[in-house]
Amino acid sequence: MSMLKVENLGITFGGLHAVENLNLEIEKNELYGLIGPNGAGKTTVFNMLTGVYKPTTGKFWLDGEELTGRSSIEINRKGIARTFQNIRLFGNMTVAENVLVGLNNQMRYGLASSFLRLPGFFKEERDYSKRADELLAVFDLYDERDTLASNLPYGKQRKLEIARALATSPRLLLLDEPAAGMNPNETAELMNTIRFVREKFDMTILLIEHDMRLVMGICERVTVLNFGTELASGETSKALNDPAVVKAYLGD
Amino acid sequence: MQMLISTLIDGLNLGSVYALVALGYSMVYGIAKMLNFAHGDVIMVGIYSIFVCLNMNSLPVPVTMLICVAVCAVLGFTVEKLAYKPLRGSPSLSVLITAIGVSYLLQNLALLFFKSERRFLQNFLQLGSIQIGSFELPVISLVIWGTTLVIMIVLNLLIKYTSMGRAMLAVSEDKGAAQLMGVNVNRTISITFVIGSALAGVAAILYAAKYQNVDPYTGSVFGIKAFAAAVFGGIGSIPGAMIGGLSLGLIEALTIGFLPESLSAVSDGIAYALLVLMLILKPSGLLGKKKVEKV
Amino acid sequence: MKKTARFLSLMIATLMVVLSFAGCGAADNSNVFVLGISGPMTGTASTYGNAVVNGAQIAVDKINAAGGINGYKIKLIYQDDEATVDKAKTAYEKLMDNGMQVFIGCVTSDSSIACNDLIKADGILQITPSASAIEAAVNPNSFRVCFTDPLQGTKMAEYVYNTLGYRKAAACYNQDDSYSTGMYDAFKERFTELGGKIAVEAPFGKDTSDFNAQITKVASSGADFIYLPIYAEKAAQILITADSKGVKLPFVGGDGLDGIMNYLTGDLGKLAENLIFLTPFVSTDTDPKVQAFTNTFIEKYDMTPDQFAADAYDAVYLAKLAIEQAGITAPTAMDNAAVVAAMTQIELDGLTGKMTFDASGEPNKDAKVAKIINGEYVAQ
Amino acid sequence: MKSNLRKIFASRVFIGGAAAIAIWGVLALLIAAGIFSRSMQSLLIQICYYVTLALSLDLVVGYLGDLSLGHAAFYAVGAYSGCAFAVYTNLPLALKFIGGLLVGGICAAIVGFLISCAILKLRGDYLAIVTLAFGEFVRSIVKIIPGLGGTKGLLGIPSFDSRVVGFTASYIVLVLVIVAIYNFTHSRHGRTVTAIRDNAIAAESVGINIKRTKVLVFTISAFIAGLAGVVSGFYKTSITPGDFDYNVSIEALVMVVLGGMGSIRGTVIASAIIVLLPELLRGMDEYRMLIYAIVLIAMMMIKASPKCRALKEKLDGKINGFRSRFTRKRAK
Repeated sequence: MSMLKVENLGITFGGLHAVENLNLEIEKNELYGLIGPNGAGKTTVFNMLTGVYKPTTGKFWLDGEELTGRSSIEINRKGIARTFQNIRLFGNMTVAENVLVGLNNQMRYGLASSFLRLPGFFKEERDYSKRADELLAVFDLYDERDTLASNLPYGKQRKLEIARALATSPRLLLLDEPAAGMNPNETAELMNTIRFVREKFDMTILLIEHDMRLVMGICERVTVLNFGTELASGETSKALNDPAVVKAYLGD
Repeated sequence: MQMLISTLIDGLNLGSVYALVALGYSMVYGIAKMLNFAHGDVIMVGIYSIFVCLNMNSLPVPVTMLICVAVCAVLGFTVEKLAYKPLRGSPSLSVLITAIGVSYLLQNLALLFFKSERRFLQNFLQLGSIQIGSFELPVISLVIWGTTLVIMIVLNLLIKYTSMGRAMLAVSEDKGAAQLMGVNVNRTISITFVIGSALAGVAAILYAAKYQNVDPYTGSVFGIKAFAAAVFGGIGSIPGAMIGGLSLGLIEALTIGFLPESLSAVSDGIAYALLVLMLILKPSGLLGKKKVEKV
Repeated sequence: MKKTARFLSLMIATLMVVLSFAGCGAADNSNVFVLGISGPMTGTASTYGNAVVNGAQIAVDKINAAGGINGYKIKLIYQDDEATVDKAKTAYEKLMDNGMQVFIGCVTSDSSIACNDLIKADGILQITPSASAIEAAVNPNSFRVCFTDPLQGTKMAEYVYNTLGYRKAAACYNQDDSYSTGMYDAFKERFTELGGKIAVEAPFGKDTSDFNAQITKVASSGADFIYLPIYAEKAAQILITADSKGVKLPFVGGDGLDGIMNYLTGDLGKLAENLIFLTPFVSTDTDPKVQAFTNTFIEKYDMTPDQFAADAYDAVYLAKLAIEQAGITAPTAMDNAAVVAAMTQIELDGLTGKMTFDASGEPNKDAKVAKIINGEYVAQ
Repeated sequence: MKSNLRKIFASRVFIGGAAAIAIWGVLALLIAAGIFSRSMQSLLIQICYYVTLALSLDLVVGYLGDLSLGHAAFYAVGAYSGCAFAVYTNLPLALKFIGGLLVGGICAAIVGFLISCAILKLRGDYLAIVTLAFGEFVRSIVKIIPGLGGTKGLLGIPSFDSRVVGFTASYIVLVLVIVAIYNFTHSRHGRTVTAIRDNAIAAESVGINIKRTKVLVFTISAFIAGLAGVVSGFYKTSITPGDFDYNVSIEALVMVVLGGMGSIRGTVIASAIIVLLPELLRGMDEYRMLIYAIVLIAMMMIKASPKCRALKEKLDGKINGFRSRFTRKRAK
């Protein structure tokens, strides 16, 4: 059974079909790419998969459990985490706190413990800040753990977003243009990080990307979208050489 | 029956003033996407300017009216330049707090200059009233009616058929995109404030003619209710402001006229209760558009 | 953290100590009798506070010019209470810090009520010029110059029923103001007791700026007259509205209407014609005391004095009489109990009439009814 | 490591506690010895409840990032319900005070809970205007509830005879509130609140329930505002609907904004300054309100100007350097 199954997913905004009839099957531990020109509806797909938008048609399942139309919160708890195209960090909180927010739903101590600093508070805070530190170390952010997130350089902000998403212990990670705004060096480093994340956390990753080098470098399979419909899908090199795809990218 | 009709007329008259003030709120909110808390206080300053002009005696009434509109427009322009413009792009919380600060500033400046006593103005328009059947209808009410309607139509035309109006629409949809399309966003917002404040000036003239009094809090008290009316009708919508204003006027008049006396103590809270209810049930108001946040 | 905490506590402590010493730096008051006023000097109600200070100042100047009390001058100090309860308590404490011996205040009822406990504990003589709620002068050491709200309502009900012969009343009152509701409740009770009828009530609130619906309600009720137990500024708005709607019923009110001519200036003055109200003070009274006071006031402050100023003037004179009656020879020999006791033994022929006091603290004086004729107050 | 951590927290608690007791000791001594003038003594109590009120607003404005212009409503509900309890029950004074605090806090919290449930969908401007309207509405409703004294207000509220006791009681409430807010904001619950303020969409994407958190913050904030109301009532001995108008909400907002929004320390200092302002600016009473207005505008300008932002970051850097020295110890 595939990890994520998407069937006939579609959404309309005011009569306009933003995404139509999308089908996807992503296997466990796979690195899957969702690519396409600007305005092809890639981020809209992410928004549907994370419950920000409710799809008008179609359904999707995670490990066989249908999640169509659930709220963002529920979907996250079921195991889908994401990053954003325009970075959305908690800018006035420290790097460590950003990750701790991601860990929040695993923490158990109640309001009374918060207010009265009962023993549970100390135990959990200690355990989870250790886990946060471990996660940060993976992304090479440990030294900045007490920096305000908004003060991080751009590349590190992207990494922090991934770390925060991972902190929610997802099964499926959605990365929205992780390499946007990065120079080639940073992109190469990012590729390594993504691969490493997949190995270390046994993660399934679906990513949106413009940078073809990155896509070709790490994605096993891709789906190409144009004007909300699927142009091609399959193994990366094959799909990218599909005539329809070439036409869409290069024009006639 | 007679009383019901009289009360309805009272309500519509009051409502038309609310509508006029609400138009100003709604227009600025619709385009600049900010709640100009100080709109009511600009009106208050306008009324004081009429008060000062009237006390100088020698000025002809039309000049007084022009001065009032000019004072308001300049004030609106200045406030926008000095207080709101530096905050473009700041979180809405900051902008809102600044607007409250400006409102408070104008009130307290007025308090310093004119003291807290209510000042009464001479009946400078001398319009009198006309007799319709057994009802006496002040002519000023008809003038307010007419003005509100005319302003509403002119604003609609302005926005639909002039390049400035289209620029305003573009800015209201998406500031960044408008900028990219070559619209001067800052200038457009400034113009919006000038027009909005000139509207406040017109409202000031009509308020002064109808009620003949002003104190430093006139603007904020009346302004908050008018704002409630604008929200009720759907802020950002010009016909919404009209409908909201008239509804609020009618509801207030009917409450005063027909609510049992034991409940009269809450009549002042009616506008507020209505506003709370409306926003809870239909957050975008009667004719408002729903805002979708982009992800 | 440690450093900051230490620094912070140090800073706060220093600040407070400095402030407290600043507070202690009161002047040497051994050669003057200190009278204190607390009232709103800023904010919405500042008119009343300033009128009281101005009126009292004229009395103090006059007394000092004539040699003071037993040869000692009076010093007038005042504090702003913004007509809010917590500030009123601080203002009173501040006056006590500065050596106040007789309290001329508070100007407004709510503030005065909030200070009741403190005033009782201090035992000093309180003469409030204008706090008219019953509860504002309940302490044994509290006295007031003005009438209470209910008393005014009752007196007006009697005057209207007996003298003017009206039988059906309509009332416009301010439901946010206990002065207004207090007066109206008593009026209603007495008027119906006498056999009159309340045709309609049209209350409004502090945020009301449009009175059309109220006037419509009143006009269609068939009432003989409209009772306005409210302050002049709201009354002026109501008169303008009534005029624009062609309502010609007679208007009758309480002492709050005094001063309406300050609002209705120029052509607007004709709207107040035939207005009847109860007032302890008529600035155009031919009494030479009143004339002298009015002239000085206009000269000094460029406005006509209202009853607040006159009440304050009388309060200062009452304090002087009480101190003299109690045989206090010097400010340092001040004896609060004796001065308070002396209040029931004195009689003042003041701007607001001849008055004496009993232990209740309420003045025994006649209410005057005034009518505005040709823009002048005429005593009825 | 465990004992190390305990020690650090213990020492922080120790420092805080010691500072709180020391400040109390000094102030109480100064009051008892009569060194503080009477007006200063009364101002101290006012500082206690104004700080409490401002802190409650800071939770909503500073931490949650929503503007409430109707905090006077919660303040009023707390004051009226708590003081009515004290007036209409026959208990020893201490129990009246404690019971009043509980009743006032809980009633305010219930109102805060209900109103926040109702206005969940609203954000920004709309939220501000609804809270404002709600505040005015509560003020007019209070007038018609029997037993609360109508326009004249609720009179005869018991009060502490001794100034030292009165101050101490108000001070204890304040310290407890500060501790509670500090603990809350430095817990996982507090983190979710600031996360929502910084980026609501991202917060939702990591599974944070925005609605529930908002209701929680409003409820806690209303509870604390209610406590402030009760303390104020016990000091004032009479409360009227007029004590709870729009201006009170604005005054609290000025305190929060001047304190830097989202800073307990800042709010405490700013509130104390605002209460003492008439003392600090003797003879400038007329300009006080003007100063409030200028504070609001200026603080927002400073926040928005790049130069000042740079300065703030530099300062934050210093504080963080300090903090990391502290936390590195923890990581060992």
